[in-house]
Amino acid sequence: AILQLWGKPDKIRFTELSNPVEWASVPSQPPNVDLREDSPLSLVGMPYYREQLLSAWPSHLVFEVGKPPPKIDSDILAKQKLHDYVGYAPNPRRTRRYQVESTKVQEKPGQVQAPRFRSEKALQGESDDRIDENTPWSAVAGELRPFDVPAMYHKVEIKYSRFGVDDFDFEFYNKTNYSGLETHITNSYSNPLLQLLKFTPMIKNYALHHTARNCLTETCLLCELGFLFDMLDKANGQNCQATNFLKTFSSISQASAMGLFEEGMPRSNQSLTGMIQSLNRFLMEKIATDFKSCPIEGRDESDMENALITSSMTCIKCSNCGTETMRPSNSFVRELAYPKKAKSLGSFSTVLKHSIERDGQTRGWCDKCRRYLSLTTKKVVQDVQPKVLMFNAAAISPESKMYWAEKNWLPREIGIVVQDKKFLCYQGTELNKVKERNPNVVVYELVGLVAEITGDQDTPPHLVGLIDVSFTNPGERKESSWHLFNDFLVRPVSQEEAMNFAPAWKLPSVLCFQQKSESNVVDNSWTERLDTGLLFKEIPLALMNTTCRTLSIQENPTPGTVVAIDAEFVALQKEEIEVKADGTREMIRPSRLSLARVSVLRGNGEAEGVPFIDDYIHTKEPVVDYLTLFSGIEPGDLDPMQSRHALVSLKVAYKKLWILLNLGCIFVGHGLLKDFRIINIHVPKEQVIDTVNIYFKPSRQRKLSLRFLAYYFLRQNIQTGNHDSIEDANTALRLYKKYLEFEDAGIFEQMLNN
Amino acid sequence: YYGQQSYQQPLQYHLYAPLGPHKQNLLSFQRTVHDIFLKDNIREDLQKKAEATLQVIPSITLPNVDSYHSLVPLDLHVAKPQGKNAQPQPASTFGHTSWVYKATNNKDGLVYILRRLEGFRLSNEKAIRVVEHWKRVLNANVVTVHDAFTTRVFGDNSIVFVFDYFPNAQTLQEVHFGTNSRYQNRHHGTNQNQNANTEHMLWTYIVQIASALKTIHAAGLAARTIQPNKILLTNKNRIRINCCSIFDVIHYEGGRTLLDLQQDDYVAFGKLILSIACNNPHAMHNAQKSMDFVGRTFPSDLKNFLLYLFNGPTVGVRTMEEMFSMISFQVIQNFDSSLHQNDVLESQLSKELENARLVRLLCKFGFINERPEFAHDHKWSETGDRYLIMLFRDYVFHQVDENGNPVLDLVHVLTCLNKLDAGTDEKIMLVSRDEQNCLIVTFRELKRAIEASFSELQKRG
Amino acid sequence: YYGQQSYQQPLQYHLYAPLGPHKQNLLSFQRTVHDIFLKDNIREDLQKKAEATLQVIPSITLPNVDSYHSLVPLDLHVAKPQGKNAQPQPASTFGHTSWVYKATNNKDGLVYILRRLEGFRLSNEKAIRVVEHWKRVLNANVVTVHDAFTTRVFGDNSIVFVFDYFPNAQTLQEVHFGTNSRYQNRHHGTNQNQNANTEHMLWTYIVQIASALKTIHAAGLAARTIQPNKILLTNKNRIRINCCSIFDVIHYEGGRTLLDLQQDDYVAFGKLILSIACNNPHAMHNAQKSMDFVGRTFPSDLKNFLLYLFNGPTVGVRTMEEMFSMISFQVIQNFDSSLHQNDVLESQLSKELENARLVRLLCKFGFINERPEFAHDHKWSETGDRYLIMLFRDYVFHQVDENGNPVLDLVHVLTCLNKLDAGTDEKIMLVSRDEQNCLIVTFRELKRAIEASFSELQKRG
Repeated sequence: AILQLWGKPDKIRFTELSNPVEWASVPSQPPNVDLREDSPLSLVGMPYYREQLLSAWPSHLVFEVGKPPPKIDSDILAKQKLHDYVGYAPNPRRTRRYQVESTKVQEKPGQVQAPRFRSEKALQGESDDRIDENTPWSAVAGELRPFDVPAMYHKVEIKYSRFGVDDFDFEFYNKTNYSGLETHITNSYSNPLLQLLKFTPMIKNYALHHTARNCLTETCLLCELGFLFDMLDKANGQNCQATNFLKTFSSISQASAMGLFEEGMPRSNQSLTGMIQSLNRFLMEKIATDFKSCPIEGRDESDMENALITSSMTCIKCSNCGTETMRPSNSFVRELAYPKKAKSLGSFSTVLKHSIERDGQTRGWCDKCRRYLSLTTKKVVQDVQPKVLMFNAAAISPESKMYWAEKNWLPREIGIVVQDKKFLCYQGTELNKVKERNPNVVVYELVGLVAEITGDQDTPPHLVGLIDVSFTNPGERKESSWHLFNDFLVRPVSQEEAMNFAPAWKLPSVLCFQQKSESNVVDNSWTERLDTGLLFKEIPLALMNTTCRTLSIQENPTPGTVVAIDAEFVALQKEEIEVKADGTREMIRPSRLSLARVSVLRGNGEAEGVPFIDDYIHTKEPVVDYLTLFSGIEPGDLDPMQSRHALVSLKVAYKKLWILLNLGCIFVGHGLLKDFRIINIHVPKEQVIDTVNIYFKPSRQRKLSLRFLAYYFLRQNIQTGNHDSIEDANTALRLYKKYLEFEDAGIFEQMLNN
Repeated sequence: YYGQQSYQQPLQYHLYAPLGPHKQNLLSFQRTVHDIFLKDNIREDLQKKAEATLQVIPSITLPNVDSYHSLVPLDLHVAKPQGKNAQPQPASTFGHTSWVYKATNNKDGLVYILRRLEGFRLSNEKAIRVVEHWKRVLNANVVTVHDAFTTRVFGDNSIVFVFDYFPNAQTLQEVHFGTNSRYQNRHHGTNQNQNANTEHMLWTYIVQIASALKTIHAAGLAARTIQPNKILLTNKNRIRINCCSIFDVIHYEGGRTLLDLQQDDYVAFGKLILSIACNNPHAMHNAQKSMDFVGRTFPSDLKNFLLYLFNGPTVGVRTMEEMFSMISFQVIQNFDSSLHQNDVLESQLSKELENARLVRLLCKFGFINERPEFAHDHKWSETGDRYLIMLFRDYVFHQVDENGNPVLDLVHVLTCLNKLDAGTDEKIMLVSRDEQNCLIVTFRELKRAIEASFSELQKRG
Repeated sequence: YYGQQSYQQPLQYHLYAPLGPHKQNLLSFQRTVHDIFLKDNIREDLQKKAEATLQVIPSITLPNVDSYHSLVPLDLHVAKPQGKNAQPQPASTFGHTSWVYKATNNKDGLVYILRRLEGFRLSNEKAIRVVEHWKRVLNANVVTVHDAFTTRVFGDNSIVFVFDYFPNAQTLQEVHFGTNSRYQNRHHGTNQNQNANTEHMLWTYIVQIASALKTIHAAGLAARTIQPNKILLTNKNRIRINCCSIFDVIHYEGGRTLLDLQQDDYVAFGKLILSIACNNPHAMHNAQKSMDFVGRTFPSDLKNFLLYLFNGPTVGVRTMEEMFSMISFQVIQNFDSSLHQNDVLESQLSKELENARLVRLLCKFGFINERPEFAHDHKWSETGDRYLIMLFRDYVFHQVDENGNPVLDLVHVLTCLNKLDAGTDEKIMLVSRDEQNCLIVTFRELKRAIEASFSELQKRG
C-alpha cells in the first residue's frame, strides 16, 4: 500500500520512535481435538497460570441444598391457559420476578400453635396469659392469598402430655357456651353433622323426648343423640366427646357396608364430603326408624318421619311403549343438582327447583316390553312439606363450584309452594312478595351447614360446621348468632363469613333448613316425663351373688339424693406413640378405655353404703388389656359365655346413670372426672362431690390417693389386692361423711394440715 | 512486534492423560473374572441413575413427611392392576400394606428411600429404638437404614423406614424370576459356558451376602430379610441386603433368640442361593432334587457350601469362621475384582476433571450477563466492564461463517474459556454489536472485568 | 521458542481453587463451593498423575525403542548426583544396571513403563517366552507386564520389560523407610491410636499381597520380588507387586524348583510385613526381638500369621488354603472397604459426568441466547422456543431477594440445570421480563425447546 502525505516540508515531522499499533494477537491454532458427545472436556488443555483461576468461587459463600421445589400458587395454575404445552397466566405480582422463596421455613400462613399444657402454664406462671387470645385466630384478609385457609378453619389436634388429656387447654379453642366435640375418636368426622342436628330444634326435641322414654334398643342412634345433646347442653361450653354415639354407630354393620367408617378406608377412595353426605342420608332414615320403635307419648309413630321426609312420586315412562308408572320416591335428604349448560348462573332457588324436579334418562326394565330400555323419569312433588329440609350440596363438578364461588349466593330463607303438582321455590325480595300474596307458602330458614375444608395437599381435608345457634334459644329469635364448630374449636363468626364459600378451600357438604314456624320451639318437658323404670328393675335372681340390692320404689331418688359411685375400665386399644425422625416422642392417642363395671351405692338412709347398681358391661370389642390390678376385671368377666356376673349392655348401664343424673342425684366418689369422661357423661359441678377435691391442699399441689386417705383418715387398709369398685365407692362415701363430721366440728382444715 | 506471540502459551496443562492399568488382549474368561462388577458403559449407566434420581411424577401429590419432601412412589415390582380404575395393590411382605417412595431430605439434600408400612401403630417406644443399632451397621452389601419414625401425614398410622436410595436398583426376584428376566428362559445344565457364568455369579452373590452377614451378626443382629425380593442388585453383580431392621421393629416382641434368628439367616441364605442356582424360585419345594441338580451342574464346593448352610456342622451351630473357610478363595477373587473396578473408575474420573471448573466459570458468566436490573443502570456504558463481557460472550458463542451462518464450535468455546480462566496476555478483537467499533483486549483484562462485575454482584447480594 | 519455558513450571494447584479457610460448623444442609464439586484432594491427586503422565523433558534426547517413543527417565528414587554434570547412577537390583523410562506406545497411544537392564545378552529364547505366562497374570495387586524384548538402540545389549505405568507411585521402601517418609519418626508401641492404624494398614498390605500371590502361584509362577523396593504404593494403601517376570527371565536357568520359589515368596512376604510392622528395614537382623515386639504391640493373630509365613506348618509345605484360613476375616473386611471405595468413586464420577453434561448444556445456552441475528427474527415471539429459553436462563441466574438484590446461589443453578438435563416433569413458573405474564412449563418441555433451537442452529451452520 502507498501512504501519501501532503504538506509543507518544514512542518512535516515524523516521530522517531513510534508506538506500534495494537493488533489482536494472531489467533493461536485451537487444539486439534474432536469433542464428541462422550469425549472428556479436558482434551482441550489449559494454559499455564500464575494467578488464581477465574473459575474459582469465593470459599465463604454458603449454599443450601435439599430445598423442596418451589410451589406454584394454585390460583395461578387454575388460571393458566395451555398453548403448546406451556401454560400462560397473568402474573399476580405477589413477589419480585424470580424472588427467592425461603422454602426452608415450612410454616403455613394462619397456622396457630397449640397452647402450652396446663401443667406447663402452672409451672411458668400465668404471665403471658393476658395476651389477647383473639390474635392468633384473626386472619387479616390482605395477608391471605385467595387459597390460604384462615387459622380457625385449620384442623385442630389434641395434644397429650404425660398427664393425659386433662392437661390440654381446650379453653384456648372455645370460650363460648357451646360445647365442641373432641377428635381422636373413630368416625369423629361426623362431629359437625351432630352439632348441626343438635341446633335444629325439631330434631333435638324429638331426640330428647325419645331418650327419656324406655327405649332399650342397643343400636338406637336416636337415644344416643339424645344422650349426646343433653351432655352438650349440660357441659355449657366445656369440651365433650361423642364416644358412645360413635361407638354405637360404629357397631352398625349397615353403615359399614355403606362405607361410612373412617377405619381402613384409604383416603383417596371416598371424599370426606361424600362420606358425610352418605352419613346424613343414613342418619336421617335411621333416626326416623328408631323413633318408630318407641314413639313419644301421644304422637304417631311416623311423626318424625313425616317431619323429615320430602315425599314425591317418580313418574317413569318407557321410551318404547310409552307406559307410565308412578313410584313413590321419598327421601330424607335431597341432593342438589346443578344445571349443566346454564347460560348464566341461576339463583339458589332455581337450582333447588331443578334438583327436585330433575328429569332423567336411565336404562331400566320395562315390565310391558319385557326388556331393558331407556326410560325417562320425572319427579312430582306432592303436597307434603317436611319440617326439616336437608340438602347434600354435592359441589364436586367445576360448574357447581362456580355457583358456590358467587358471593352471597346461599339465601337465608327460601319459600316453597306446591301447587297443582308443581313445585315452586322463591327467595329474596321475590319471596317477600309471594308471602303477602300466597298464604300457602312455606318458609324455610337456614339453620346451618357442614362444609369441607381442603387445605393444601399436605393436609388432609376435614369438616366443620357453621351453625346459627340462635334457633335453639328458647323464646323469640332476635338476631342470628353464627358459630364455627371445628371439632373442639368453637368461635362466633359473622353471617357473611358463614354463608360464603371459596372453592379453593371451603365448600358446603350438607345444608339444613327448617320451617320458620319451628324456630325456637324448645320443648324441655321431657325432664318431667323421664321413664325411671330401669332403676327399679330386679336383677335376675340366678346371678344374685353380690351384695347388690335394687332400689325399691320408696327409695325413689330425688334432687339432692346422695349416691356413691365408682367405675372400672378395661383397655380396648393400647396407647399409641409417635417417634419422629429427630427422635422426639409424642403420645398421639392415650390408650382407649371402655367402661367395664360401674357400682352405685346408697349414700344415705338405713341402707347407706349398700350398692343398688353393680353392672358389668358386656364388651363386644376385643380387650387388649384388662388392667386387672386397677380394675379388678379378669379375662372372661365381660364375656356373656363365661362371666360369673350379670352382664348388661353399655346402654342400660349408661341409662341408669343418666336417669340418676337427670333426677338430680349428687354423685360422691374419688377422681370422678376421669370416670365420667370415659363413661361419656357430663355431670354438672353442683352434682359432684369428689373426695379428690375435698381432700386437696392447694399449697401442696398434690392429689392424694384413695388408699392413702382411707389409711390416714379411716385407719383402714383398702386396695390390698385388685381394686373393687364397691369398696372404692364405699370408701369415698365414708371419707365424705368423715369430712362432714370434721366440718361440723370445724376441724377439717386442721385435720387436713396434719 | 511478533514478540507478543511469545505470550501465547500452548494449551497444555490439565490435559487428559489415560490413567491406570491397561488391559489389552485379555482372554474372554479373564475378562469375566476381572470385570465382575464392571458395567460396560459406565457413562450411560450413571446418566440413567441421575435421571432416575431426579424424576418426579407431577400429577401425584404426596405429602411431605417429616423432613422429607418430593415423594415419588416407586412400587414398580407390584403387579399392575387389572381394571382400568383399579387401585394399585401394594406389596405386603411385612404383614402390613407397604409402600416405597423416593424422597429428598431437606436437611442434607440427599435422596432417600422411604418404606412405609400402613396401619402400623407403635405402642412400645423400645421397638423403634432398635433401629439405632442398625444405623451403625455399615457394610457395602447392606442398604443402610438411616431412620425410622411414625407418621400420620398419609391419613393413617404409618411407620416409615429411611434407607439409602439406589437408582434403578432391581430386586433379585425381578432379576432372576421376574417376567422380563434375562434368566427366564435359561436352563442350566445344558450350556457349559453359561454354567460357568452362573457359577461365577453365584459365588459373587455368596461372597457379598456372607460379607453382609458377617457385619450384621458381629453387630449382634440378624438380617431376617435374606429373600430374593429383599435383596437389591444395584450395579452389575453388586447386591445389597435391603429392608434390614424392619422385622426387628414390627416383631419386637417376637420372643425368638438372637442365636435362632442368626441360624435362620444361614438357612435363608442357602435357600436363596439354591433357588438362583436352579433358576427356580420354588427350588426349595423339592430340596433333594434341587441339590442333586446343583451337584450335577456345578463343582462340588458349591453343593458342599449349601449343605453346610442347610444342615450346619455335625456338632454345634453354624459359625462365620467355618462358613468363610469354605469360600476364602472366592472372597479373594471378588476382592481382586473390586480393586480392578476401582482402577477403572479412577481412570474414568481422571478424564472428567476439568468439568467442574468450566461449570463454575460459565455460571459466573450467567450471573453477570443480561441482568435486567443492570439494563437501566446509568453506569452501563460503552466502556463499562459488563459491556466488554457481553461482547466477549458474543465472541465466544456467536461465531459465524462467511455466509453468516452460526458456527457451533465447542473447541473454540473451551479454548476461549480456558484462556480466560487463566487470564493469558493473548489479545483478541471484539466487535461492537453495531459493527462500528473494534475493541482490542487481552484475556487478562477480560478476566479482571469479570472479577470486578462478579464481586460487585456479591457485594449487593 | 519461549513457549518451552512453560514446560518447566510446576502446576500451582493452590491457584486452581480458592484456598481460604474452609467454613466450619456448617449445618447439614449447607454447602460451600468446595462441597459442591469434586473434592480438591482427589482432583489434585488425579491432576498430578495426569501431569506426571504428560511430563516430558525436552532437553534429554532418548531414542525411540521399538514402538515406544518420548522416553522420559524416571529413576527418581536414586540418590541425586552430587556434581553438576555427574551422570545419574541407576539402581542394580537385578545384577544389571537398570533404567526406568516412561514412554508412549505409538500403537495405542498409552503410556507405559520401560524397565531396561543394561548389558543383558539373551542366550536362550525360551527365557523371554516366560513373559507370555506373566502377561496373563491379571491381578489388581500386580503390575502387569505387557512385553519384553531386547534392543540395541541404547548402544548396548539391553533387555526391556514393559509394565503398566502408575504416575506418582512410590515404592514401599520410599514410603516406609525413605528419608522423607512420614513413618520415619514413628515409634510403634507407644501410641495406641497409631498402633491401631498401623495394624489396619498391615492387614491391608497382607491381604493385597496374599491376593497377588494367590493369582501368581495359581498361574504356576512365583513372584520373587516381594521386597519393599519392588512393591509400589499407587494410591492410599493400595499396593502392587512390581517387576514380576524379570527374575524369571534373567535367571531362567536358575535350577530352582517352582515349589522352592513359591515357598520363598511366603518367607519374603513375612520379612516384608515384619519390617514394616517394626518400622525398621533391618528387622530381620534380629528376628526374635522383632517378633517379640510384634507380639507385644499388635494382637496375636498378626504374630501367628507371621510365624506361619516364616516356619510353615508343622507338617508339609505352606499352602494358600492355610494362609487364607488365617486371614479370612481380614480379607472380607478389605473386600468390604474396596466396595465402599467403589461406591465413593462411582458417586464422584457421576458428579463429574454431570458436570460435563452441564458444560455442554451451558454452552448450548450460550449458542442460543442473545444471538444478534435472531433479535430481528420475525419468528421470535412471545410463544417461541427461544423466548422460553431466555426466560429460563433468567430464572436460573437472575434470582433476587426480597429487596431486589442479586442472589448467587450455585446450588439453585445446578439443581435447575440437572433437572433440565434429565428433563423432569416438574413444573416451574417463568415470568416475562415485563412481569405481566407467568409461563408454567415443565423441565421436559424446556429441554425439548432447547434441543429444537439447537438443532435449528446446527442446520443453519
